[in-house]
Amino acid sequence: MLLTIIRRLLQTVLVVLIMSALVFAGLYLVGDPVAMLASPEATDAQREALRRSLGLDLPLWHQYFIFISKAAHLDFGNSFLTGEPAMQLILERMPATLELATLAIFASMAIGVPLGIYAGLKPRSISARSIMTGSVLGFSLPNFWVGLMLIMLFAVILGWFPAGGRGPVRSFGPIELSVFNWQGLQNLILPAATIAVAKCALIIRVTRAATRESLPQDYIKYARAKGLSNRRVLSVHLLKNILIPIVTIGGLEYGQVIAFAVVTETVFSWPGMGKLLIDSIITLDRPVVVAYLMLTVVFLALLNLLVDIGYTVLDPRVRLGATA
Amino acid sequence: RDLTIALRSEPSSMDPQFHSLTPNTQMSETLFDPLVRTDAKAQPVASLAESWTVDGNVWTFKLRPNVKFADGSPFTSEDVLFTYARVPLVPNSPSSYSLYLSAVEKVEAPDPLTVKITTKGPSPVLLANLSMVPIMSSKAASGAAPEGKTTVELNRGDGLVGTGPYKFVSWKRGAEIVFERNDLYWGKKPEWDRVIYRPISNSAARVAALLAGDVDLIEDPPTDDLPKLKSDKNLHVQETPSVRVIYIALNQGKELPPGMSGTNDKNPLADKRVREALSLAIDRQAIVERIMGGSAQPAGNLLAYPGFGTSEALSKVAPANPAKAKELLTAAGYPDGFTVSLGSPAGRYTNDQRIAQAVASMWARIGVKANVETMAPPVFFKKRDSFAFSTYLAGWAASSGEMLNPLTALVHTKKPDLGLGTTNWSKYTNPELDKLVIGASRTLDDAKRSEMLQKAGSMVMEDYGILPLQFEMSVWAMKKDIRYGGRTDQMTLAQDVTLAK
Amino acid sequence: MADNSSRPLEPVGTASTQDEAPLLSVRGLHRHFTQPVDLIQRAGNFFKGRHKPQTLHAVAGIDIDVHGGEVIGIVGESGCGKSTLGRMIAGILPPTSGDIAYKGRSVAQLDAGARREYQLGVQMIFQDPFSSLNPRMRVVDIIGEAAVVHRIVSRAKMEEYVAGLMQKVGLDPAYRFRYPHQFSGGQRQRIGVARALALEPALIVCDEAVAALDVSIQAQVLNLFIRLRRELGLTYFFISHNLGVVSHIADRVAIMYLGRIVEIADTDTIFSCANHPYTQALIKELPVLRTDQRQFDPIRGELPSPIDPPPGCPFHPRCPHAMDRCKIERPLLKPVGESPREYDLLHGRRNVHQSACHLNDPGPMEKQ
Amino acid sequence: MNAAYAMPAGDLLLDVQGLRTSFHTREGVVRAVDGISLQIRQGEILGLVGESGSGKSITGFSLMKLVDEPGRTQADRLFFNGLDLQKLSPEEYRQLRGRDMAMIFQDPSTTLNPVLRIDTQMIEAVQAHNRVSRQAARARSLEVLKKVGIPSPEERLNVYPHHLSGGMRQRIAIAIALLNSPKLIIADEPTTALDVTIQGQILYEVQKLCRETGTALIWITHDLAIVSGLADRIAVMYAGRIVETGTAAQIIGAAQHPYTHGLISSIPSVHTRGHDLFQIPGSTPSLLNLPKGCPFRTRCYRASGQCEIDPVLEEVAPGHWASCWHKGLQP
Amino acid sequence: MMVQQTAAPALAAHESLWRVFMAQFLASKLAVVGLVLLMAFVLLAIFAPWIAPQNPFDIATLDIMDSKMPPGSSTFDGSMTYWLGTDGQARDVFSAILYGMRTSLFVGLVSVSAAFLIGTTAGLVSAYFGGRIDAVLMRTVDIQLSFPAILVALILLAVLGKGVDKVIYALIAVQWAYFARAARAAAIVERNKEYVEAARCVSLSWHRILWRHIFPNCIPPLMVIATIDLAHAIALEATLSFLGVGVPVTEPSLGMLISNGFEFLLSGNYWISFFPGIALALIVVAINLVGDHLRDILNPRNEIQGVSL
Ligand SMILES: Nc1ncnc2c1ncn2[C@@H]1O[C@H](COP(=O)(O)OP(=O)(O)OP(=O)(O)O)[C@@H](O)[C@H]1O
Ligand SMILES: Nc1ncnc2c1ncn2[C@@H]1O[C@H](COP(=O)(O)OP(=O)(O)OP(=O)(O)O)[C@@H](O)[C@H]1O
Ligand SMILES: [Mg+2]
Ligand SMILES: [Mg+2]
Repeated sequence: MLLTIIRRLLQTVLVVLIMSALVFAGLYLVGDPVAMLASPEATDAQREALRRSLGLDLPLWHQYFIFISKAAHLDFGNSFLTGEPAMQLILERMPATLELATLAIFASMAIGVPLGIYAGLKPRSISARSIMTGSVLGFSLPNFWVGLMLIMLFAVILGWFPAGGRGPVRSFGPIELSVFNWQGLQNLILPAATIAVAKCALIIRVTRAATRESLPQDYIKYARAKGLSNRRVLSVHLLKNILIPIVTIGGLEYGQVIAFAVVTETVFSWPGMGKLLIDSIITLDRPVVVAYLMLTVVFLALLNLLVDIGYTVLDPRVRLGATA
Repeated sequence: RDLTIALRSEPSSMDPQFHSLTPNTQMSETLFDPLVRTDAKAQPVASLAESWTVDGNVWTFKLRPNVKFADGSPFTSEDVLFTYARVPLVPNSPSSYSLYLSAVEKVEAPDPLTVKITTKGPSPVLLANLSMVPIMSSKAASGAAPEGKTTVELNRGDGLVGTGPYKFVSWKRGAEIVFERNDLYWGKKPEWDRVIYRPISNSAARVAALLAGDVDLIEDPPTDDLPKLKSDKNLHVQETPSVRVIYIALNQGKELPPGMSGTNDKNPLADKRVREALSLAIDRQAIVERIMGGSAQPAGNLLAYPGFGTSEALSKVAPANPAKAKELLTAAGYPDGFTVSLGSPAGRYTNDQRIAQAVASMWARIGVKANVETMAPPVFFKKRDSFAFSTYLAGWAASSGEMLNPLTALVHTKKPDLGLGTTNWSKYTNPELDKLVIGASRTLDDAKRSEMLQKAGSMVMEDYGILPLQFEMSVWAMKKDIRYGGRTDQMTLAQDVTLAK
Repeated sequence: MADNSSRPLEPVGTASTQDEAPLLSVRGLHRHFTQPVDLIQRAGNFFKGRHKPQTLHAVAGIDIDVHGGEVIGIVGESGCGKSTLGRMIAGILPPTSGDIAYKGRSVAQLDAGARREYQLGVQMIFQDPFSSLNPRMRVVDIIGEAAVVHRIVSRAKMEEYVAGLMQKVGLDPAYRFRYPHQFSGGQRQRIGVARALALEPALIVCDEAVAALDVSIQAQVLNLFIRLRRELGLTYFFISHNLGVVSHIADRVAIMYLGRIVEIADTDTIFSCANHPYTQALIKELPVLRTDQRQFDPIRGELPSPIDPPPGCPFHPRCPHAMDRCKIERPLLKPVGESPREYDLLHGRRNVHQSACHLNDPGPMEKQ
Repeated sequence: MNAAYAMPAGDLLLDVQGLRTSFHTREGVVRAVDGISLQIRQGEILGLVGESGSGKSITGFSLMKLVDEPGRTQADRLFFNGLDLQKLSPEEYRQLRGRDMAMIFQDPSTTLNPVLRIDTQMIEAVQAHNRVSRQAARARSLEVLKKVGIPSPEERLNVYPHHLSGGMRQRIAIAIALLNSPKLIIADEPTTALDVTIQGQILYEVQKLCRETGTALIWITHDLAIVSGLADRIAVMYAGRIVETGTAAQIIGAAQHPYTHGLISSIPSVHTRGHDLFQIPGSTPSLLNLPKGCPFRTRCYRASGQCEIDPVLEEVAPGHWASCWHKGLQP
Repeated sequence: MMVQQTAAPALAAHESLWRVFMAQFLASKLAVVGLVLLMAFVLLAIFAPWIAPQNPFDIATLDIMDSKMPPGSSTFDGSMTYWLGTDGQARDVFSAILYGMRTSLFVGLVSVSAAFLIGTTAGLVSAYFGGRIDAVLMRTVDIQLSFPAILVALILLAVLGKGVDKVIYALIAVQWAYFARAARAAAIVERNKEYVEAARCVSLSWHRILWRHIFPNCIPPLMVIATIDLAHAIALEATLSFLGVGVPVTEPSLGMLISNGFEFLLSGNYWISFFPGIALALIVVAINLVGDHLRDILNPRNEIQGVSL
């Protein structure tokens, strides 16, 4: 167990190294940050000075080397654009993204799992078919479109929810959350719904597939043969088995939402990490992009690990690290 | 009552000396005052300096007495010295304020209410430049670092003390910036108890927020929504001509520019007739009407009349004339036209991609096939700066509000080491024009300077060295009980927002 | 001699001569499966020496000779290494150590041509008639592909060739364009047989080849095996956990327990005078038709884990005759009983009855 | 007809007549069980033998009312322990399952829920039928585990199924079946997936338990050899019908139906060595298009034109019934 | 000697997998509707130049004065009617949808096929050989998956320049990893089946085993992913366009039409994004209906029952 965790961490470090190198090279190819930052009226000397002060005058490999050696001391550099420590900028915005993603995933689980089980139990019924067709739509319509439609309908036409932004928050130490007050929650609902629409569709499909897979299994029939009530068969024997794929998918999707909620956050002006990422990419704010992706990789790796641990809890047959 | 403003883009910093950028400047202009400020028409007016005199290279400013910083400490010439001294010390400033003080040789404070500035040479734009550098409190902004309070500290509000109408309360990045009324303000009491800025970069979302009543005022609604917003009884739309010009630059270099073909290896853009033809082919009025929703003016110059140094003659734009354009092309030896590339950033200027496409379709009428290449701004600028387009669309804001600025940056022969022609990526060069521009920049006499600038302006336009398309209007939309007069520099200043009578 | 007449199965074409070398000869064959220890685990060992590589001795030292034309039955409980042995012989799985010699030459040192001869000469028939046929290939391709690839027939002649094979195994050649799912279990098993025969093998390893079939179909397939053997002079390495099936088809039977052969002898010998307690138990357990109620009296305990086999005789925890010595010392496979039987002398075979049990050694009492 | 050979009712635990289960599929109606009749007394062991697909499992599931979706079951008479099963509500049937009538499945590696611990699976079986505390249910589980000869049962309770060997799992399944002291256990090929020695152990336990507790047992298998030593009576199934039934001795010693002959003589053993095995030609017919009349007629060595008429079960000896026009001992 | 055999009578003679497959496919009305719809869209897209009244990609034919015309209005000179209106660039929305569909479907199909090819190869090789190769390939996949699509697209588009082909490269780069994972998972299952062992036993070469034996059996799950991914690719391309890194503005895809059109939604010019939106939704639903049913009939559980389903 411990070894697995260590192994994963080492792998993650390797991935982080490769990835940051790729991002360095990639952003270098995209454009020149100085051209984006400096005033168009700036003289060459001023540009040069800026370039030097940001360390952009060095060869790329040298810049990377400096970055890595600093990163080893957890200094990920300062944002080109704001001069603030890049990691801090990201962490500041993390709670917003986290609460958005968490709410969205929970909502999609809460709606998707029962619907999926239902659709799996009665695959031929009209309602099950409509659930599945509906999920097709939710699953494959572009996220930005769904978001914009929700805004149109619920914010502009009906005026039930605010059109964007985060609204008032409540502080818990350094972490600020908006779920805990009504107004904040109102702000959260539309963006969370946008994400949930897509994820819910996915959960429905996974749940349905897992249910259909599990139902004909002997252990379900055997549970009935023991004289268990239908409720117990479904809520214990079936559910515990289908939870395995659901948790896997749910966990991975959760990671994806957290890491790349770019579109939703843009549409709803949600002050989360995704919006920061896209803004930083546009302005070629390399320290922020790199720090962000490093954080994401580590985060996804941790989440994977958690999912795997969850796996061992849910499925006793699986041993952590059994498959290297 | 509170005022909520939806910003088009979030400031990168609260440090008034970190990043010279409109979103930043409009914040610092609300928290701080400069010695001299520019009014809505870009004319210098008194601010912390009550009056000033100029004697050759020496400027003497009389400071306003009894002015207090928001923390209660008095404002003196000491603060001016501190502020100007801090400018070059700010590290990693992406766009340094030293630009505005580059003409300044030294700053002295003979007494607490007098500041004496010596410039390196005659500097007609000094006042405009000084308006960009607001005065910080030497007491509050001193600190351990060489520059005193660091940018990071200022971003948190630490040392962020000014004499302006509002004072800083909080800033949650990406979410909101909150200011509240500065009761110690020396000028007219501002209207709002608190001002809340919300950055909403997606323009549709901004409109939606206004329609949903989440915000009181939005910057820059999309032009397509203007008709609807204007007809909405609950809203008021303010359109103000801006100092920004959208133009097309033509690569006039000797060798064949990239993306060009069908020209026998010559560069037709080096031929004035061709340039004129291209200009004549463009129906600026149609662009203004159909793409800009009417909130722009066709441009025949680099700055809208009656800006300083603009000539009335150029305020009228010749109507599109494809027939004549075709003739000119034929005369120049290109009866069948040729192919060029037309670069454009995507989303940097209002409707930039759409304008580029419209221009391309207009050129197509006279046989010039333009391949529109739009791309994300960083990519666009990188390519532009390596002369990767034969023509490109871009915009320029004359921040000082006078012709000298666009002339220096856009059409003066490229001499980046001197800060001349920094954005002249068209290889246009005209020694006479260069002489005029340099001359004007050294002339203090306004009348004479204006004349020189007008002449220079006409020279470029007659050369078709650059093709201005339109002057953007700055647009604000707000709830109907609110008024904002608008500014040519496109800034949204909360202190100037009032309740409708 | 009268005894011999009841052996109609003696191969026709391959009467073995006195000095003929075994077709296949296996010496000291081992196969371990190891969970490899990676760098990090090794680093972990540095602090806590826990992570030894877990080694599973699936086959732990087997010597056996297979003579041309005979049927060797391999019997043992699940997990005792039968399939692993069969796969090594068929060349699918490389041995960890030990040597396999084909026609007198060690397989490890064969040149390319001889290696091919070995690889084609030893074929395998698998247990599961469902998963052993590629569901997305037509029967004609399943059977004929390898023959074409190995240039035994030209592509043009393949169909004809396959039709012949199908006929041989009792399938209607008209079905050759069908897919496996269109056949019943017994028919599929015949397809598997035809696939093996396509390469004209000398030795066929049958790994539980009839275990998945119904009794009636099993009888059909067993009959087919016997017929093919007679017609083609095949040699079978017949793996099964069903002693009944083995006793029906095999000339010689080897009983495996935890990766080793514990007893090997002629089929009749095994059934008439089994020596090893495990063999005796197996024979006793063998369900046979009877008209009376039977009192079941099984051997206790389960097959120990091959990862952690018991010391000494691996069977001792379940053996009713276990002695102290069995817990310490592993008995070796030794000849038992009287001198080799008449028949063996006649044929020069060394297939004497061997067994690995301490009970066969003269006990301490006798020694004194 | 059916009633004609019905044994005197009285101590009959299970009395089934004309049980039919069919699946309505797109291709047609699959009559998996086509009118079979069974009678079992208390403590009796019945061996149900037949080829794969002959409907043995479906018979078992039909009795448990566990037939899957498109399947439909009906019977002329379906009495268990004096109850008319066809009149029971679903809830009453649920009560019956696992309490009076238990089932053991073929493959122990798939019947126990892999993600639940053994104790959970045992306790829920107790609690589904008795209002007892967890402790009591657990104690009961422990007791039964001991009874089926599981070493260190306390530990086994706390593990997951995959920690146990196949034989051990099957014993757990037997223990679960015994938890509520049922009157009838239906064992659907419970030893097919196991090794000979382990099979021997299971058979030993089952035989012992049936004798001790007087539980009746239906032992489903395709291996005549197994039931020959275990069962009191044997029923041979073919294509959804019972073609021959009688005491074990009658079936093994004096089989009358050609199919039974085939089954018996196709078993390989050391005695058949050197001979071709007797083989029933062809393969099991699809239930979708059975031949008219006797379903076995296309594979039968005695078939004649008469066989196109459905044969009926006839008593050839006391308690020994066969359905064939050409019944008789194997030559 | 008994040789005569009766085949299981349920099996009609010479029934090929393909026929069985088609029979099963046609059994679902919904899937057939999806397929018909999809074919219709594909045909419309292919023949767009002949059907569309205007070539919206040809900038010379656009007259800015005709922009934002509501559905049913005619050109300035009355020569043509804009049945679905025009967009902000004066493109006929109907023509733009046809051409946009062409772009979207092309981008989707090409990128998914290429990603399928690359990913599947990687996955199969990874599964078959295991060990180092597997580790390296799968770590590459991990890295790929922790990159946001938008960043990949931006970098690629920056390096390569803008263009439909560049968007395709970007989409391939984003998608191949999913196929690699899925192919590997499927191939590992298949690799352990006996028929692979049987193929090894008859000494077939590894690439033959990989491609002729294992690969065809991995197709069903991959097909399902491919159909879902096709819808996904189209949506992703739309998103890229929304973020400003998609196809060139002069050759708009459906996604770009929608995202451009949204600017007009609030101002009441609904048709600019509404009709392309409907078209996109229909395509996506059609693809998914087909994909869903494919998933059902390609399910290995049904496979065993073969024809009997
Ligand atoms: N590839 C493998 N990796 C690890 N262990 C293996 C592998 N193949 C077989 N084993 C182990 O080797 C032992 C012997 O396996 P083998 O398949 O030879 O047994 P068997 O006698 O054929 O059993 P069965 O009757 O169940 O087929 C078993 O414990 C098995 O788990
Ligand atoms: N859900 C179903 N739909 C259609 N036919 C079914 C279904 N379940 C079972 N059958 C059919 O019912 C028949 C009897 O099946 P059953 O499982 O009882 O056979 P069995 O005698 O138990 O065979 P085995 O020895 O293989 O377990 C088979 O032909 C099978 O195809
Ligand atoms: Mg095996
Ligand atoms: Mg069964």
